[in-house]
Amino acid sequence: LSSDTITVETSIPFTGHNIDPPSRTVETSANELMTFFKDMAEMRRMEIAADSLYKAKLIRGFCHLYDGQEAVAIGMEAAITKKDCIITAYRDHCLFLGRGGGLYESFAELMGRKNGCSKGKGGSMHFYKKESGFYGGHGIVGAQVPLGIGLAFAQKYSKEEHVTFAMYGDGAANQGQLFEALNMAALWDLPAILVCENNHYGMGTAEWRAAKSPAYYKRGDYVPGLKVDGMDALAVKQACKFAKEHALKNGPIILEMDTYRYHGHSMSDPGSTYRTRDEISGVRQERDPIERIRKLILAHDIATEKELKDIEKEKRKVVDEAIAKAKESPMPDPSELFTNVYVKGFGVEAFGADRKEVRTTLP
Amino acid sequence: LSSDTITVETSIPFTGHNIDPPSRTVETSANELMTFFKDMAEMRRMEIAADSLYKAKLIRGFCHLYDGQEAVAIGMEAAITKKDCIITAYRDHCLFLGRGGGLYESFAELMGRKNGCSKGKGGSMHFYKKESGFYGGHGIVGAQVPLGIGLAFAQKYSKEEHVTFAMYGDGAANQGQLFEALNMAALWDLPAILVCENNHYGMGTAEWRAAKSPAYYKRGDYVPGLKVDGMDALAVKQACKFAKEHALKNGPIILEMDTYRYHGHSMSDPGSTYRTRDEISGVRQERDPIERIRKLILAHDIATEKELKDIEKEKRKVVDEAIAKAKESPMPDPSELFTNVYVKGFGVEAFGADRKEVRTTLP
Amino acid sequence: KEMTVRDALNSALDEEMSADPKVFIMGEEVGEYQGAYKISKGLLDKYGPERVIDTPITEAGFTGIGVGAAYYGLKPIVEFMTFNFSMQAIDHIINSAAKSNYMSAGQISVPIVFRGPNGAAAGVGAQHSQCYAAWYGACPGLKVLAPYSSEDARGLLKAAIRDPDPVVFLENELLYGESFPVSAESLDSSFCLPIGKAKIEREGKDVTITAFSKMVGYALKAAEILAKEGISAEVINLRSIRPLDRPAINASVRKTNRLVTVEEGFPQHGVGAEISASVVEESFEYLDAPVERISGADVPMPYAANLERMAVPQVEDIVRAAKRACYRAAKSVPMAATA
Amino acid sequence: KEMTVRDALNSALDEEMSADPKVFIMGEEVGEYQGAYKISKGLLDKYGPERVIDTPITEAGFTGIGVGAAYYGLKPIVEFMTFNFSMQAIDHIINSAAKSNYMSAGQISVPIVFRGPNGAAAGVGAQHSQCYAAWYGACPGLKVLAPYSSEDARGLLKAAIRDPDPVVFLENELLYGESFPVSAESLDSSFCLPIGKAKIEREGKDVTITAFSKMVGYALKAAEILAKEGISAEVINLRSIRPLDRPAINASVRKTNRLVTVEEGFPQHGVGAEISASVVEESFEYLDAPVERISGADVPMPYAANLERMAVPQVEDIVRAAKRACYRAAKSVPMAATA
Ligand SMILES: Cc1ncc(C[n+]2csc(CCOP(=O)(O)OP(=O)(O)O)c2C)c(N)n1
Ligand SMILES: Cc1ncc(C[n+]2csc(CCOP(=O)(O)OP(=O)(O)O)c2C)c(N)n1
Ligand SMILES: [Mg+2]
Ligand SMILES: [Mg+2]
Repeated sequence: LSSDTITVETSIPFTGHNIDPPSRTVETSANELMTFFKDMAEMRRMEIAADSLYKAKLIRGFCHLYDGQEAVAIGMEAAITKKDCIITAYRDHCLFLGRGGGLYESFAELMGRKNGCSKGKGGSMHFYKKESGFYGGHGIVGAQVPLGIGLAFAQKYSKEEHVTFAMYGDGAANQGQLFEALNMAALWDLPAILVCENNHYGMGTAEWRAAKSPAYYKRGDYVPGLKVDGMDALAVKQACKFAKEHALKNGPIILEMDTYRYHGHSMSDPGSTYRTRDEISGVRQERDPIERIRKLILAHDIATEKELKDIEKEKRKVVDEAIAKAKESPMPDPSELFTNVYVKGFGVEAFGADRKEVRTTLP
Repeated sequence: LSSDTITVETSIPFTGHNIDPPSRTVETSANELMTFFKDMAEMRRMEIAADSLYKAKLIRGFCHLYDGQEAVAIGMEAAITKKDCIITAYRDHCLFLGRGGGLYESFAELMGRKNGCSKGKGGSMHFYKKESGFYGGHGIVGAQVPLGIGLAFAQKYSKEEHVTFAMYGDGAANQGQLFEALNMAALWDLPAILVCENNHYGMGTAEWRAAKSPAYYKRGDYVPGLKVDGMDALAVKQACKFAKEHALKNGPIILEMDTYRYHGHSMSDPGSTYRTRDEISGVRQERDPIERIRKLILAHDIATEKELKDIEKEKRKVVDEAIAKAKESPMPDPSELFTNVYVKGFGVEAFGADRKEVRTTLP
Repeated sequence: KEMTVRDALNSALDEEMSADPKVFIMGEEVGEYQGAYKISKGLLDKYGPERVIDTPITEAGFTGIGVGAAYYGLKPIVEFMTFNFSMQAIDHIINSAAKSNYMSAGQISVPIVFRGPNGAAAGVGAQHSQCYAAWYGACPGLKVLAPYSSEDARGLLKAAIRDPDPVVFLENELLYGESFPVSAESLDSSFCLPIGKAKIEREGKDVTITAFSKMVGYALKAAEILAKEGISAEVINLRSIRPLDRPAINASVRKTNRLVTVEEGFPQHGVGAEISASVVEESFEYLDAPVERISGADVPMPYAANLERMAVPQVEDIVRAAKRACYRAAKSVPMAATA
Repeated sequence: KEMTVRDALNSALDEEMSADPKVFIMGEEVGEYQGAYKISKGLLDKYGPERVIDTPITEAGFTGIGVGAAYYGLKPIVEFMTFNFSMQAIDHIINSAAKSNYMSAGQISVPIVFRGPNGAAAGVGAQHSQCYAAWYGACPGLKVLAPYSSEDARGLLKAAIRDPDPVVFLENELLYGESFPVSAESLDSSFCLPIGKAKIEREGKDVTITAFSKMVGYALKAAEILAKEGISAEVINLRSIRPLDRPAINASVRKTNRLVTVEEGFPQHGVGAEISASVVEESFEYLDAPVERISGADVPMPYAANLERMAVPQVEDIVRAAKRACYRAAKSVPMAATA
């Protein structure tokens, strides 16, 4: 495969707020497009499989799927390095994959097994991969934004030329802590990029019912923003590259990614009471992020339809294999109940539900 | 005194954000100007006296004085009725007076006496006068803004044509809960007027050190705003009248009142380490809200210098009398320790510090 | 007749909204979505968007708005999707709601209900599983209720809405779908349960077990098992965490001379600690054995099913503790089983 | 040599910032204003605005930023002007800081200190007087420290900053200006006190008094008065609320057979409740009298001086409770005074 430059126009122009938007012309390559396709296919397949595992009761509790939004994860990764940080909310599986996380450890975590990326202790909402700059996986709406700005603070404090991408939903975009943290990011010129993944619903609430101004790229007011087609991985890449440069020089910027989640909010939400089936299928047909890349690959004769289908089959296989292997992973050892409460437990006693029966010395 | 219309220009024009500002031409009358003068003189005197009482250790804890900002309270009251609500932070003495609260009950409260407006249980930061629409007196920075928007919610819910003025400082203006509540106020068209009393410092922090964008009248983003000379009671009146009309028809609006506090933040702050003495005396000489009204009165031959001085003397006297009387007010009865914890205490037992010694049945 | 806790709560909301136009409900997804857990189902249709208000995901903001509306004299019901999210708004619950009547010497009362599921659900991990009973129960000015059965749910929620003070109403997601028998009386729209009173769910003479919310069911199961082994356990459903019904608890312990406290929350400074201390204060001489505390394990909630099970009390924990309380004591217990 | 608590805290901050470039301090007025209570005096000059950071009045935001910086590996010290304001940020303290190491199975540690004055000051009313020891102390994942003396302040703060876990550090405004004798050893920059260990401030044999923060001073005064009446009180300065030094407390009670707990916070679900329950669990047979709890009154803090005095423990409350514990018991007490 070639790394020669291919030049592509983004689906639509960027819209800027307090900033001149970058050009619609994006550089890519056969190599990159194929990687996008493979990675997104894997993500898509992973989420479909998680859906089945949930229905088979192998995944418990909350489980929020990312299918439909893959281009955001993919395009962002194409623009940055693993020294840049990413932090997100509970819809975190694919961002973990994007950072180099594996399918096996993902499924093991989803099923609460010992070999999960959080040893089964975190679950669906709490994936992390610190060594490649992924800081979770957070369950409280909005909280990850100040946390991400804190990562950016630390990057600047450490005099590193890296940035942090703090991801949040359209629902989270109304959270006050976001405005508080953004003010500080702007005051202190922190290299923070706020990425609003606008999938147009916060649970069952359409954006306009939750926000007087659903123009999220403008909600930073005095902070510049950019509206991006979040279904177009190349547009996302372009925007993230632009934003990273901006953030290192000038401090925070908001990227609103116009995207869509195909699944319901979480597994308990059929996702069909507050939006029409037509709306969903319309997006699938016209804006699907994988299909867009497929078309580009075909248009540029990089691969054949058959080859792409084979890749998808292959991804189905690796996902199934990962699941099979994850199912073999044992439950965490009962002693893990008391590990990681502290880094340094000072050997004090900790108690189980019946303290006269279960007590242990904290490591 | 005459109630005939006098027409005056405000000191400077209003600046609007997402709204056409009202005219600089304000209607007033001899009557009103004299009332402004008297009321502000009383407020000023009250705060000076509180300063002395604090130094004499008759007032304890936190005590935040309002001198310098009187025009905001006065101008606002001139534009609204007691069916409109006001809620503010801890700097609340003069707003209480403005709502018809008395000097005696104020000083009694400041000294923690039984006849205080909160029976001595609230203290300086917790004055209320519900029957004329004053809802306190709140100690947590920012909290009063959602609370005030809640009052506006209740007014609209009750189908009353009244509005709420929620007052907050430039420091508080960065609080996230303000943005959260403002979004809801805008979504639901609540008759809420956010009044930012910008005295340019939040404790020892100059506005620009706390806010990337200290243009507080613009901070509502999609909510209109107006910048007002908060040292000009007539400008404040004009703005509040305008805002009330707007809020009843169109929902929330922000008024930024450019004002100044002469005292330190609270009695423990000399108020001179983070700003120059020149700055303070400059404001006193050029923008003092009482002096402005004095000049207007003299210019329109409504009263003589001597008459105004006599009023000030008189105010000094009524303040001193109120203090003398308040000093006679006894401490609250010890039984008050346990009253008002609940409206309905169900006769359950409540405990003092030593529960075997002090326990009582809650009313 | 049987009724689920969900229907009990829903009917209580419906009746109180119908009885008093000042009552309204606000929170995330309470309207068009019919409630994240369907507790407010049908209310939007019946009472309209002025009284059933979908909010953005901004707990600090809408809780403050609710409290402000209560200052004015309305009777808001603020739903937290779960009580974990109430931490974003806790300053308003404590400083704006609980303390206002006191600070204003009675001028500003705050008739508001904060409600939603509290504590552990299933498989939702550390950030979504905390029990707030002890925290809120610590604060004077608040009343804190925790229903177990459908009658509790109806009677306590209706009482909470009518109460002139701020009430924190702690539900349990795992109970929503459970059915309980309900009396005819409890279905009457005038039905209310008294705030501050515990209920003896099962009488017994050998050991007292206190519990609230879901743990009442566990305590009752434990009592059944204990009965088979000849131990007669008295199960107290606290219903009210604050005011805590110390008289009822002490009366029971003075009869049984033994006490096991059960709760799902963290152990330290928990409801069990308070009950233990209160009983020691009032009924020390009556205690024939140390008070036994059963509680959540002293760890954040793990996701894995096996660890999660260990992190919350199980029926066997209660049985074991009750036996310990009985066997250790001087009083003879009819039947001996190996602990 | 003597040192005020203020200087002790200030020197601890200074030394740890000088020793580790990853340590920084942020909060309202910590820089140019030199700290609302001057605890950070001189640090801005010495370490510059990159490491001494004045924040806007946005606790949720800056606490989240601090926690995020700790995720990355920095060692932030977040000052709350008072802990009352930490309620605006409590979700970050609990959900973002305390639980992350657990949820990530050790990947995301959170070496951060949250500090500031806690509990009642003088005349500041209901919203500015709450004690958060019991709340934070309930949460696994947090460590919670409460110094009394200048040595405590230095040794515990330095330990907290060096600790790899999130520490809630509860100071007391009324102690800032108090002077205490300090040993040469405690002035060394290597000085640290162990987290999780209580200190016997005064040995005694008739009754154990536990206290923390300002109340340790009251307990010591009470012990002096009691000594004059022939009662030998052992005073335990808890120092650490979580981990709570149950072994030290139990050892003392096993010696004295009597216990009085003292705290300024609200009584229900308080530190005293936990200590009472823990002692009942571990040392029931050793108790010769019911545990006595002295605490803040069960009311919001009133402003009026006379009511305020009644709302917090006084030395005479402790003396009275200790006497009750002693006279009521079987063990004979040398001297009898009328209670
Ligand atoms: C503070 C808080 N409130 C409520 C919730 C429950 N909740 C979880 S996700 C969610 C919707 C969030 O929507 P959005 O921010 O648009 O993100 P999306 O799920 O669409 O990715 C809600 C209400 C929560 N986790 N935290
Ligand atoms: C949440 C919170 N944080 C901190 C404080 C301490 N505090 C009280 S007033 C104040 C400054 C507020 O400044 P501003 O909003 O400008 O109002 P002003 O005092 O100037 O009227 C601070 C930091 C508080 N009361 N509440
Ligand atoms: Mg969304
Ligand atoms: Mg100010």
